[in-house]
Amino acid sequence: MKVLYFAWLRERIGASMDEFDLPEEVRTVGELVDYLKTKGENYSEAFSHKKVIRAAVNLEYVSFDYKLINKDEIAFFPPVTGG
Amino acid sequence: MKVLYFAWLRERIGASMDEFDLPEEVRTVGELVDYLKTKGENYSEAFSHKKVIRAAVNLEYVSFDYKLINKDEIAFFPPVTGG
Amino acid sequence: MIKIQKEDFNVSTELKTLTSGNVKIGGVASFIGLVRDLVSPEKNEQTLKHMTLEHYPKMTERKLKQIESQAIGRWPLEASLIIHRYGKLKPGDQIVLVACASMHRQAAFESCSFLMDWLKTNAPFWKLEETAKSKIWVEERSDDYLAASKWNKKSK
Amino acid sequence: MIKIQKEDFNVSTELKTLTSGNVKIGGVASFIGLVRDLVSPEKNEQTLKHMTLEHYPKMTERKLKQIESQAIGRWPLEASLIIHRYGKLKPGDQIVLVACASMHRQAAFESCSFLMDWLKTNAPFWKLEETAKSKIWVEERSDDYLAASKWNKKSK
Repeated sequence: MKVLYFAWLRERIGASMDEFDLPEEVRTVGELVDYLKTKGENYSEAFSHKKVIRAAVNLEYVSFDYKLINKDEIAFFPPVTGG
Repeated sequence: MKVLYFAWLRERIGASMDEFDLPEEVRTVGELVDYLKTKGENYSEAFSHKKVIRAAVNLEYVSFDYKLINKDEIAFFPPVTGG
Repeated sequence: MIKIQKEDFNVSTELKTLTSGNVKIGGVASFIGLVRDLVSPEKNEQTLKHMTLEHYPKMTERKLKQIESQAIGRWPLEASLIIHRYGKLKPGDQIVLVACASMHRQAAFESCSFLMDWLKTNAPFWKLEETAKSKIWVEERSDDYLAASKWNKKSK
Repeated sequence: MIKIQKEDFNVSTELKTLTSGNVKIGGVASFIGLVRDLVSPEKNEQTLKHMTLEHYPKMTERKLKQIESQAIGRWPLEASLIIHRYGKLKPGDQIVLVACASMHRQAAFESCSFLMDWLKTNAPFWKLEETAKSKIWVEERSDDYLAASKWNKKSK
């Protein structure tokens, strides 16, 4: 799976993308966040306030209980500010 | 006083303006219309449907009971279609 | 700013002039009215050759200034512009440009829509539509009066 | 039509292209979003040096196409256009252009306002504002969510 980061999430993590196989214990977007937080201090800090983080899977917004499969592209970002 | 005509009123009357002294029997815009209708067939035809005629005195819309004085500029026209 | 003119206008140029030097402006809502090619488009009747806009120059200027002041009093605008053309126009030609610049987009949209509704019902212009067969003075539309009246209710 | 681009745009050229050849169009409502010079303008805090717009390219294109289709389904539009820039912008620069052309001006205004409200809350862009002292990621505004939510109510 591909995991993309945008805006201050990207800055805090220090990378715009990770690519890895879906870990067995991860079923949902929320569980993916918990998994990512174990990857290092940069991740745990970036994801420390779950409430202000939005997610998209395969280019559509999803909630944290969305079920993932290995070929998904997941993106994490702060609330959008377009226009 | 100056009396101006616009759009199809101007066309039917065959003039864009009349200038004359306020006749003694004319006190209001409505009475001016009645007076103008006596000036000829072109006028009586142009003003035959009072309801579709709008008036302005000194560049402001007025109703037919508006009181006139000799130095007024009166304009008659169909409903406006700007924009 | 009010401009009543025979000449066409360039929207970019006009909007740039309107907003230049004021970087408090977050957005500009605008409306461009164009000459349609159909007389009574709902009925698909006839193709327009051209349209002639007649107006009452002194009154047009006075009324447009009044309504612009009213919009400025009612919404927090940084800048506003009304350009209205008169004379002979072809299908597709620009007739009118209304632009409202504000820090807030809602104010820009509302005031622009307000000014357009007002122009339709209160600006002393008259449109003569010419087709191959006929010359017709455009009649008032009850929809326009309905649209204009909603702003009175809101202002109470 | 959707354009997501780094380059600036010329409003006249874009609107002419949008409406050319379709003389059924009676009017075009448009909105231009500009970069303001103040970070947190309500508090008059600091002067902006520049703003960087980051986005999620594939998703931006997909979402903008979706919302444009939704507007076309909801209002009788003859043509529509969304241009959204990304990259580094200065105060006064154009960020976004939304234009909606219709026979009916109310449809043009409403759909344009709808698209802007939607862009503010749903287009995957993020704004980094840089002043002499700081870099700040612009936060969501509750007003924008309120504005966007009113279109859901209306659609029922």
